[in-house]
Formats: sequence, structure tokens, C-alpha cells
Amino acid sequence: MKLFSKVLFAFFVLLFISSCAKEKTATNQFRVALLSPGPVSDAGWNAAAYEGLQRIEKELHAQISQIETKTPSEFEEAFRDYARQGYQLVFGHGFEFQDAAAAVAPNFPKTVFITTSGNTVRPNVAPMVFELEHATYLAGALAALLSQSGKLGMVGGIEIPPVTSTFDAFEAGAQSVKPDIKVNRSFIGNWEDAGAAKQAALALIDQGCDFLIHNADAAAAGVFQAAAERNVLVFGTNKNQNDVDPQHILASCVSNIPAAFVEMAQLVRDGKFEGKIYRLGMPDGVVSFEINPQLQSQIPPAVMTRLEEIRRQIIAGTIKVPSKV
Amino acid sequence: MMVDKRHAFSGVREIRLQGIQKHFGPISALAGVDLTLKAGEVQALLGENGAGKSTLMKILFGLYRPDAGAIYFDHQPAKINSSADAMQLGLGFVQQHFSLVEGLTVAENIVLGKLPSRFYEPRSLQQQVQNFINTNGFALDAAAPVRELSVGERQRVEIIKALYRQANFIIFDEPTSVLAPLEVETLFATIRQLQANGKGIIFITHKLDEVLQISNRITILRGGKNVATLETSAATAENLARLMIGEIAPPIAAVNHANKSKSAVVLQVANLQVRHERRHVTVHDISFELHAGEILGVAGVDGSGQRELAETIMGLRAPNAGTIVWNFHRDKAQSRLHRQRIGFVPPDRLTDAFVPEFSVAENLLLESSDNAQFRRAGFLAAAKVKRHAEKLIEDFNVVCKGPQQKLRELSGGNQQKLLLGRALGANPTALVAMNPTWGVDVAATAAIHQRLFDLRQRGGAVLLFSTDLDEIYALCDRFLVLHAGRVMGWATAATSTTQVGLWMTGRMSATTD
Amino acid sequence: MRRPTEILRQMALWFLPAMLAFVSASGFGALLVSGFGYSPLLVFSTLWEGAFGDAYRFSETLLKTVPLVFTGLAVALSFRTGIWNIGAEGQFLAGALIVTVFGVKAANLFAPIFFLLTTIDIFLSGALLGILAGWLREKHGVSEVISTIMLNMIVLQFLGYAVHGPLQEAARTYPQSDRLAEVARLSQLWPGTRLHSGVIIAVLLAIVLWLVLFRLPFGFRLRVIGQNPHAARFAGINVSRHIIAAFALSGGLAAIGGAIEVAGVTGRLYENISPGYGFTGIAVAMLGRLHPLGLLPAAFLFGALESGARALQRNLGLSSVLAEVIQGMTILFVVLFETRWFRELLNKRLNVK
Amino acid sequence: MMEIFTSLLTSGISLATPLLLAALGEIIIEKSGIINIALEGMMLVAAFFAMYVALISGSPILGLVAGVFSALLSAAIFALFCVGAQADQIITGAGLNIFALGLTGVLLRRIFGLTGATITAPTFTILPVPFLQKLPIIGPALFTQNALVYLALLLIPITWLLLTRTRLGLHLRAVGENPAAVDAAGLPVQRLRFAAVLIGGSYCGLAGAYLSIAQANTFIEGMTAGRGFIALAIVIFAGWRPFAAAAVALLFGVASALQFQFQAFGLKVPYQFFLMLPYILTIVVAAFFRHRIQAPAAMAKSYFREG
Repeated sequence: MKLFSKVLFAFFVLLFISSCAKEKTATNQFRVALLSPGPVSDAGWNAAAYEGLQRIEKELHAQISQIETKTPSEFEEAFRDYARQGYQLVFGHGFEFQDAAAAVAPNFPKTVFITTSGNTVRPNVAPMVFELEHATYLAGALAALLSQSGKLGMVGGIEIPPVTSTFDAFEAGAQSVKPDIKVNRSFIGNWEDAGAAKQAALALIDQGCDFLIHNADAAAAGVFQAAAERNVLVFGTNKNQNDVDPQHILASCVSNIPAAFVEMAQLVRDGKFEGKIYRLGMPDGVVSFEINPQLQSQIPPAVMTRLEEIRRQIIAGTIKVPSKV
Repeated sequence: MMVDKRHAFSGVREIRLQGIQKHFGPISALAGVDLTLKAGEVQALLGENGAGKSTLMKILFGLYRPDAGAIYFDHQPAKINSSADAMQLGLGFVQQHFSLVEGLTVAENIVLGKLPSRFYEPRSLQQQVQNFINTNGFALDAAAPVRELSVGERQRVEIIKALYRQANFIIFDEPTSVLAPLEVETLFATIRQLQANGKGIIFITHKLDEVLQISNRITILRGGKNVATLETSAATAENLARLMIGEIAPPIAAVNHANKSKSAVVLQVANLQVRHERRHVTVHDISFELHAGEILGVAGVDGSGQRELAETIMGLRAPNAGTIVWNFHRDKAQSRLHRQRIGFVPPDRLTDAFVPEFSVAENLLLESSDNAQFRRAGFLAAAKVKRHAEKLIEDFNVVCKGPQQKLRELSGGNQQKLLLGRALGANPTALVAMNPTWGVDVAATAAIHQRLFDLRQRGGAVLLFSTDLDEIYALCDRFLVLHAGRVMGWATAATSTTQVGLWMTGRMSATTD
Repeated sequence: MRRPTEILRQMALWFLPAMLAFVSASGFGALLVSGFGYSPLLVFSTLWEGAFGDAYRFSETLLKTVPLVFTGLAVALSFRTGIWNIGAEGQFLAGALIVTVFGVKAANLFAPIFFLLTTIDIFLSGALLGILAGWLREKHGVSEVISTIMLNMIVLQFLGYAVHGPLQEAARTYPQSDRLAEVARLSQLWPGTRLHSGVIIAVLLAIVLWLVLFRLPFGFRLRVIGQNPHAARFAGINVSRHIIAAFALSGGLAAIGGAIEVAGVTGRLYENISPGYGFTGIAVAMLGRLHPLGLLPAAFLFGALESGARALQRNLGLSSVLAEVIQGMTILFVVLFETRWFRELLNKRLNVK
Repeated sequence: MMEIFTSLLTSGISLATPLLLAALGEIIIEKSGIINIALEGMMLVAAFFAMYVALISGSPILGLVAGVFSALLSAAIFALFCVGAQADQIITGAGLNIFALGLTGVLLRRIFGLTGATITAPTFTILPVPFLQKLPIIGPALFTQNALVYLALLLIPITWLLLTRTRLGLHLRAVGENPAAVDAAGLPVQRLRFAAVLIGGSYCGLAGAYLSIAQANTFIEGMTAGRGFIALAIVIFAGWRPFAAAAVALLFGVASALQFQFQAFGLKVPYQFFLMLPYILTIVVAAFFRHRIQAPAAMAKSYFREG
């Protein structure tokens, strides 16, 4: 104990000395920050947001900053810190950032807080909702059209609305073309445990599912692995994952998060931001359904035609894709 | 020139320690001690606790490094930096606290560090070790886990370990302090046998009778210095005591066993039966009454059921049948109020009685932390605790730096005095004591015996469990002899030791009635 | 009279290990960050500023210290009693759960009754988890290390279920509870910051626990049991009952921490309410030498490192993982220079001269 | 029905393998009187290096070697602290866990870019054992696995033999019970403990490599997902016995597999209850099979010679 307080004392002394040497930076640059709920190295949800941030830096010559926040208590702190430092735009990458954004926003009217998904709107708070459901609906339809067993499987990370909503759309899409199709879902309870994701996928395949879709972020690697082992087809989500396993990934449900981020940043920079829900889906070109060219041959032309028809109807708005978010 | 470690042991006739010095911090434990050991002799190393006997032997065995001095094997200097060196030079060490691994079997313990090959098969190893045990004339099961052995058996494991390492000189550090009288006889027979085989024996003790009985030569240490070395034939108990203590030991209080009229019954034990959860050591159908103003002894060898009986009487173990009634309180013996009326001296002070890392004062508080005497507004009152400790330290002549010293740092004798003080401090109506003078020097033993006797004189009742027959005879008004959990017979100081000895071994039941 | 060299030696002994621990941790940290193209000096100044740069940053550091104090106290109490309670995480979550139940569903109760009931139930939630582990250990011989690790996972999943099911917000959209009613929230302590009265409760409880452990007969007996349960039994102490009590108190302390995090900071229950406060609490307690007051600075150091690490990310773009490396290294160096080996080495070196 | 049972067992074994490997390693370490809570960190480091080396060399075998080697290095650091310097084992372990999580993250981002990449590393493919795989039920479950699973199965008896039939094992058990006695017998206490930590560390290396190049074929930050702590519990639950550890790990693996089967089956119970299943089962079984096997007496205690 005694020694410990000494460490602390020494720590303070040295930090105080070093803090005298800090450099001050003050700029009038456009400044944009990102709060990610997980590591940006996940090659998925968080990585896409960070890519968007990087594009904002490059294309809009903005000064950027990113922070990984894990608990709700950190969200508000991070928002406040960025706002205090004069950032004009702060993204909270997930529905869970709404509360914190709403709590901080009134104190910092000059900063715009964007949450990806959510429904909280303030003059300077808005959610940006990616309607990935448009693409998963298509995936569901395609899977149902091709499925021999009549069973489809879904592997999720944690059961949160952005995930269940995409799964609901997948199910709806499948049932729209084959009403008696069975769709089962399985959650692993986190975003990192690829081993568990693999076993969850294998269990679904054992139950007879011959098409899988995931929304498990980094852990999806396990789903792809299971698909490869049992030679079933699988859909990628969020990013275009067709290259990850070209032999087994039939198509990817893609939301172009980076492009949307840049667009939003442009709006804010140009003063065109409004406090409203920004829905971005297939009609806006932000969400797309990309079929893996290497497996294109496995889809019969009749199915392709049917798929194109559904796609058109989604874009035209004649098909209402269910969305909870 | 160094002794060649591999071949030295076979021929060494003499080991000489010269000018050995050792300091622990500012305290000087050895201030230049000389000692010569010869093959084929039993040399007793005599001295009070703290005289430096154990430290000297630990240096010889490489467990401590001396600050100064040299060791010669047949006049050639030897460097002993570790116990491994010592063992290679043909030394064996049977320590007071055995260095055995409880979880391993006897065989595994014996070969530990001496296994010739990288792989072994437990059963053939056990067979091999069993043969070794048998050929050396010991009775011991090589396959038994050490955890289940009695103290005497553990000691035998240590001796066999030394022999297995082809030890030429074997050091025994107070070997009898843990043994029952009959086990002592067995040990002495073993030692004589070893001596006959040409081994050199060093026998550390502070018990004069043993010295006179077993040794050829005696070296006496006092305060870390040589006092004298003499042939046993030339020694008497009186001059040894004078050399060891510096003055004649206070005589053990002459107990006046004048029969008092039957006083009140303090404790009534009827048809008690106890089963041990793992072993089959049980207490069979024991009944007795403990009266105020008497010292009732329970004699028996280690493992005779004394421990189980004592623990049951103290409420630490549930009896399977029978009743225990303390006449002044009919509640379970565990209640803390009760504890202040019955003092308890458990057998092993460091594991049963104390928290070695706590201070002396805190250890004195162990049984009475709820006592209003030490509290102020519900909190422990440090000043009161300290005053209590200071008083006890003074009353029981405990040598320590004060109430704040860690208990671990006290010598065994002082720890024991403290333990007795704790048990007697609250002026109990009764005292249950197990081996209260275990590992304690002559002076402290006398003091403790006096305390027990004083309690008796004040009208207190004492239930004394002991494996030391001398103690039983010296103190008890009457005693029962326990063997394998059964009462073999009742005795008084007038009963012959032969009869009691037979009862203790369970070989013959009472011939009278 | 002491010679000046002796005084110097004493001073060196006092100061050197701490300095060395700090210098080595920062040295290695500097090496690492400069490998990534950052100026070490800038890194340290940012770290400092992030933790203590202004009143607001300081308040955030304190805010991060609070939950660690509670889990640290829970761990310290149990370890002192010889209980290896790894379950502070689960108990923390249980407390968070219970305060939400009351804060959302029972807030219309008469205020004093509400507070009484809520506090009791928060404590009970953790205490019962502790008692369960204690009961499994005492009656069924299940090591508390197993049961508490398992209970952590179970409570975590149960909390997940709760915010998807019975406790989910009225809108039924997100896996989170409704906001706690105002009556259930802790008051703000410092306008303009998020600092809440929980920080006072934390310090008070640390003092109370210190009193209990070192001044009350009950705590004395707990410490005896922790050191030598056998001797405790022989001294007439009912060991089993004390152990269950320690389990309960330890669990209760952690639960209060969880409740305070929800009532003071987040205002709602989420699945990931704790980033592992229960586990960090183990390190906090050990660094604080299992002393209720000693772990206050330990928790504060962890809070400061956490706060500083956020600043490193925000202002320098240093990734969170790099901050973790520096944190891990600091812990390692502090323990290294706390060791017997190091103290002896130091003693020897200084004696030679 | 049989098929479901087989697939349950197959899946269970696959999930149990990393737990088993880590638990076996920890048994060796704890038997020597050291408690290593840095299993998680050691596995993570091994998982990363196994993936990385397998990826650049194209050989899963080389990846495995790299994984074991990196775990050995982290075990050596742990041993230097806890055996060499006698630092507190629990804090050191906790520190090492944080350090490993950070280090692997830093390296991943440094090598594969800040936003990561979906890495697909070369892997140990499934290697059916001829004949044996034809056995009913257990044949496909036990003998259509990858080489690392077989290695793990082999390591159960090997670990048991090591502890009960070799000189080193005898010395390790002794040092965990009573280091002073071992010292008195002239054996090098610290070196033995060092060896135990290294051997146990290499098992963790296998466990980590299994995660990244036999199971998921990728590396994800924090992918061990608490397995190190489960392994710690398994060791105690199994009473420090290798075969029992295998049984407990399998129980845990099958329980985990069971919950995925339930979910896949479409049972309408909140999935959180399925995820709880293995943990509840572990507690229940532990309470049911009550045994009081004593922990190594000197566990978590540093040894130093006085005087």
C-alpha cells in the first residue's frame, strides 16, 4: 500500500513535468469524430465506419479522430469530449449511442451528433439508418428459390434490433417466394467468438439448412468456415465479402457505410443538415445486393429474372420491406 | 583441496566444524562454534531452545550459509552450499518439522530426488522401496500416502530417506519431542542399530534423560557458544543441567496428590463414541467424570484417539453416540460464552491455535474477540487489547519485543507459554490441554506445569492429554490410558510404569478387579 | 544520530522502487509508441491531460474510479477471509439489474420506502449470489472459483434476457430498459460534469469496510479465518457462518457498485454495462494489498489510466489496443518492483556502497 | 436421432478441445504450485502468431510451431515474474492478460491495416482416421476431426503419464505440495516451477493455435472469449486430474453444442437461457459429484529459502 501511493506520487510528478511540454493545436479545420462500439479492425461493422471516416479525411480534408467505446458510461464522456474540443460532427456508430447523444446535444448546439440507426431526433441529433433489410430480403428470396431442403439458417452475434431486423427481412423475403419455408436463427452472444459461430452454423446445417446468412461481424469467419466444411452456400453482410470465400459465398448484402458517412459529412459541412431520420437503402444506392460472379452460374436464369423483379419492386417501393429500426 | 563429493561418504570417519558463526540480522545465533563428529558414535547436542543447535545443524546440512567458519571432512575442507551437497557428502537430516510431501506415497517421498531413471512404474517402485525398508528392519507400508501416517511413522520415513541416500552421518533434531514413550524406545533401538552399522549419529535434544540413555558423547551449547564436550559416562543429570541452563533447573513442582474429598463434577462424559471421517480411528464407548480441583490425565501414544476425544469434548467434532455434559453450562461447547469458562490448549500451536502472521496481541484475542472486556462501543479497543497482552506477557514470562511482535517470530517455548496464558487468562473453570509442553525447553516446561498445578489448587479442573508419561505421572491425580480409542485402564502415580506401558501398547488389559 | 548517508539510503529505498516502476513502464511505453511514430513526451502529456487536464477530465477519472472501488472492496473482503470470489462481475450486474427493476417499475412508491426497499434488495441481489456460492462451497464442496465464474456468465446472460424481455423499454425497440425515474437517480455532485454522489458513497464504504475489518470483532474473526481457518475453528469461531457472511457482504458490496453505476451514470440498463469491472477489481484489490483504504489509490490509478487512454485515442489517434498494452505493462512493472526479489536486490546494492 | 447425437458429440469435441488443452496445461502448472490466470493471454498470443505464420508460410504446421513458441515466450515472462522474482501470481496474470489483448490488437492492426481484413489462414483440415471413423455414433464424432484434436486426445494420457510416471512429474507434484521438502531433497525448486510453467504454456500455445488455425481459420481481437477462465474452472472441477479434465471439458463442450442445437432447432425460448446452459450444468454437476480433492498445498505461494 505504502509503496503504491509512492508510485502514484511519482506518476503525478512526472506527468506534471511532461505536461508542461505539450504543444497546442488550434485550427479552423472541419473536424469529424467517430465513436465505435468495437475494434475498428473487425473488417466489418466498425471497420466500415472507420473507412468512412478516412474518406472524410481524404475527400473533405477534415481532421478526424476515432475512439473505441465499450460501455454506455463511456459514450456520453466521448461525445462531450469531442464537442468540447469543437468537433463539428460526431458519429456514434450504433443504436446504443442515442441516449448519450441526446443528453449531450443541448449543451453543444454547434456540434452535430449522428447515430447509425436509432430513432432519437433533436435539432442537432439525427440517426442515419441503413436499410440493409432491402438486401437481406433479396437474399432470403434467392435462398428460398434455390433451397432444396426448404430450411434456411441465420447466425447472429448479439440479439439487437439492427440484427434481428435484417433477419426478419431475410425471413420475409424467403416466405414471399416460398411461404412454407423454415428459417431458424441462432445467436452466439458476442461478436468475437468465431469458434462458437462456427458451431452455431454447423448445428444449423445439421438441422438441414442449406443456405446461411450471418450478422455476426468479425465472428462471421466461423460461419464461412462451417459453410466451407459442409459445402453449403452462405451470404455475406454489411461489406462485400464475396472474396473471402468465393466458392461458398453466393452473394453479399452490402451497405456502403463509407459513402454514406462522406455524404453526411458533406451535408454538415455545407450547413444542410436537418434533424430528422436519414433512411438510406437500395433506392439511394447505399444498400446493394452483390452476387458473387464466380457463383453466378449456379443461379438459373429464371431465378435471376425473379430476383431482378423483386429488386425493382423494392427500389420502386412497391414491396414494403419490414424494418424495425 | 576439495573433497570429491561422489566418493567421499563411504570412507569419511570424522567431520569437524570449526569457528562457525551465523547472524540473523542484528541477532547473533552462533558465535564461533566448534564440533567434531565421528563415525560409529552417538553424539548428543544439548542446549536450551535458542542455544543454536538447530542453526548449527542447518549450516552443516547446507540449508543456511555460515557467516564465518569452516567444515572439514577427514581434515579436508568441504563446501556445502545446499542440501544436495550435504547429501552427496553422506549427510542425512531428520528434522523436527519433517520435510515430507503429504500428497505423495512413502515410496515416492523416499526416492524424491534420487530416482535413477526418467520414468518409473509406481508399483514396482513401491516394491523396490518396500524391500529396502524391510531389509533395514523397519515396519512401514511403502504404498501408503504420507498424509495418513502417524508422526512416528513419518519420522521413520525420514530416517529411511536418509539411509536410502546412503547417509553416513545422520542428524536427529529433537526426534523424541513428537513421539510417545514406546515410540521413543523404538527410535532408540533404531539409533543403536544405526550406530552398530557404523553410522555417525548427532542427537539434538534438551531432555537430559535421553542424553544419558542414548549418547556416547555430549556437546553442550548455550547462547550460540560451546560450553563443554564430555563423555556421557562422565556426565550426570545435575551437571548437564547446570551446563545447559547456567544454573540448576527449577525442580518441577512436587505435586501433592493428597486425596481431597470428592468435589463437584465439572464434566461428565458418558458412553462417548466418535468416528473419524476418513480413517478408522475412533473413540469407543468412553465414560468418565472430571472433578473440580483435580488433574485428570489421558495417556496414550500418538494416534490412540486422544485428539479425537479432545476435539469432541471441545465441541469441534460431533459424537456419534453418548453425551458430554459440562455442569455449569448445558449449551453446545462451541458457544463463545462457554469458551471463557473452559480453557483449551490444542496440540499443535502453529496450526491449531495461532495465526503466525498476526501479532502477539491479536493472537491473544482469538478466542475472546467478542468479549466486552476488549470493546468500546462495539469496536475493538486497541489500548485495552494491548494492556491485556502486556499483562499476560509479564505474568507468563513470555520473552518477546512486545504485544506488536509477530507471533511467528517468537520461539516455540514462548509461543507455548503464550498459548497457556491465553487459555488461563480468563480464569477458566476447566482446562483441556493437549501436550502442553510439546517442543518446549526445561525451564518453560516447569513453568507450564506449575501453572496447571496452580489451577488445580484454585479448584479448577484440568483434563490433560499427553503422550509424555513423565508429564502424566508428575501432574495427574489419576489418569486413564487410551489405546486405539478404548480405555485400557485407570491409573495413579502409584501404578507401575510397566503396567501403564503395556496398556499403552494395547498388549494386555487390566489384570485386576 | 543517523549518518547522512544512512538517511539518503533510506530515502532511496523509499523512493526508488516507485520511480523505477514508473520509469520502466514509461520507458517501454515510450519505445513502443515511438515505434508507431508518436513522440513519447506528447503521449505522456496527453495521458496526463486526459486524466487530470481540467476539472471535467478529473471528474471523469473519478467517475471511472467509483465502480472499481466497489468491486475492489468486494474482492478485498472476500480474499481477506480466504474466499476466492471471482464473482464480483456477476454481483455487480445483479445490482445494476435490481436498481433498474425498482427505478423503472416501483418508482411511484413513497420515497423513503422506495429507498429502503431498493437498497435492501440491491444488497440482497449480490449477497444472495454470494451466499449461493458460499452454500455450494460449504455444503457441496464446490470451489467458489468455479461457481462464481459460472455465476458471472449466468447473470450476464440473464441480464441480456432481461433487457430483451421483461425489462425492455416500453417502446420495445432496443435491448435496454426504460430510464430510471428521477427519484432513483443519484444526485449530480458537480454541475457541468457527470460526477455523482456515488463517489462519496464509495469512499464512505471503503472507510466502513476498513472499520469492519480492522476495528470490529467480526472483521477480526474474518481475518483470522482468512489466515488460519483451522485455528479459527479451534478458537470457537463458527467458521462456516462467518464465511457465508463474508460471501454475502462481498456480493452485496459489488452489487451496490453496479446499482450506483446505473443510478449515477447511465440511467438505464444495457447489456454491456460493465467492461469487466469485477475482474479489474481483482487487480485493484491486490495492488491495494487487500486493504480497503489502500485500494482507493489503486482504483484511482486504474481510473486515471483509463481516462488517459481515452485521451490518447481521441487526441493522438493512438488505438485503444496500444493503450491496453501500456496499461498491462504498468501493472506488470508495479508488481515487479513490489517483489521481495527486487527489494532484496535494492537492499544489497545500497548496502555495498 | 443418432445423427443429431453424433453431430452433438462432434461439435462438443470441437468446442472442448481448446478448453481441454488449456486445462491440461494449467494442471501441470498448478501441480507445481503456481496459479496461472494468464491462460487467456497466452492463448490469444498463440492464436495470433499461429495465424500469422500459417498465413505467410502457407503451412499450418509452421503456424502451430509459431503459436507454441509465442506461448512459450509469454509463459517465460510469466515465470520470470512469478518464479524468478516471486511477484504476485494473480496480478501478474491479470496484467499479462491485458497486455496480450493489447499486443495482439496492435500487431493485427499494424500488419493487416487499421480496419482489419477478413483473414483466411491455412488450416488443419479434417483428417478422418480409417476404420475407426466407421464406429457407430462415436466413430464420426471422435475420428473425423483435425490433427490437433487427435493431438489433444493423445495429450490426455501423456499428461497423466508425465505427472504420475516420470521423475519430472514426481518432482513437479512434490514442489507443488511442499517446496521446502523438495529443496531439502536437493532439487532445484525454482527451476522445476519454471519448467512446469513452460510446459503448461506450450499447451496453451496449442489451445490458442487450435482456435485460430484449426477452428475459425482467422484471428479476431479477443477471440478467446473467456475460454481461459473456463479452463481454470475445469482444472478445479476435475480435481487436477487429466482424465477428469477431459471429461469436464467434454461436458462443457457438449453443453455448449447442445445450446446451438436447441437454437438451430428453433425452440422458442430466449436464447440467453441456452447460452447459460453450459454454466448451469457445470455448477449442478459440480454440486452433484461432490468431491473434495485438495488443491496442491503450496499453490499460489512463492517459495524462498530463509537464512
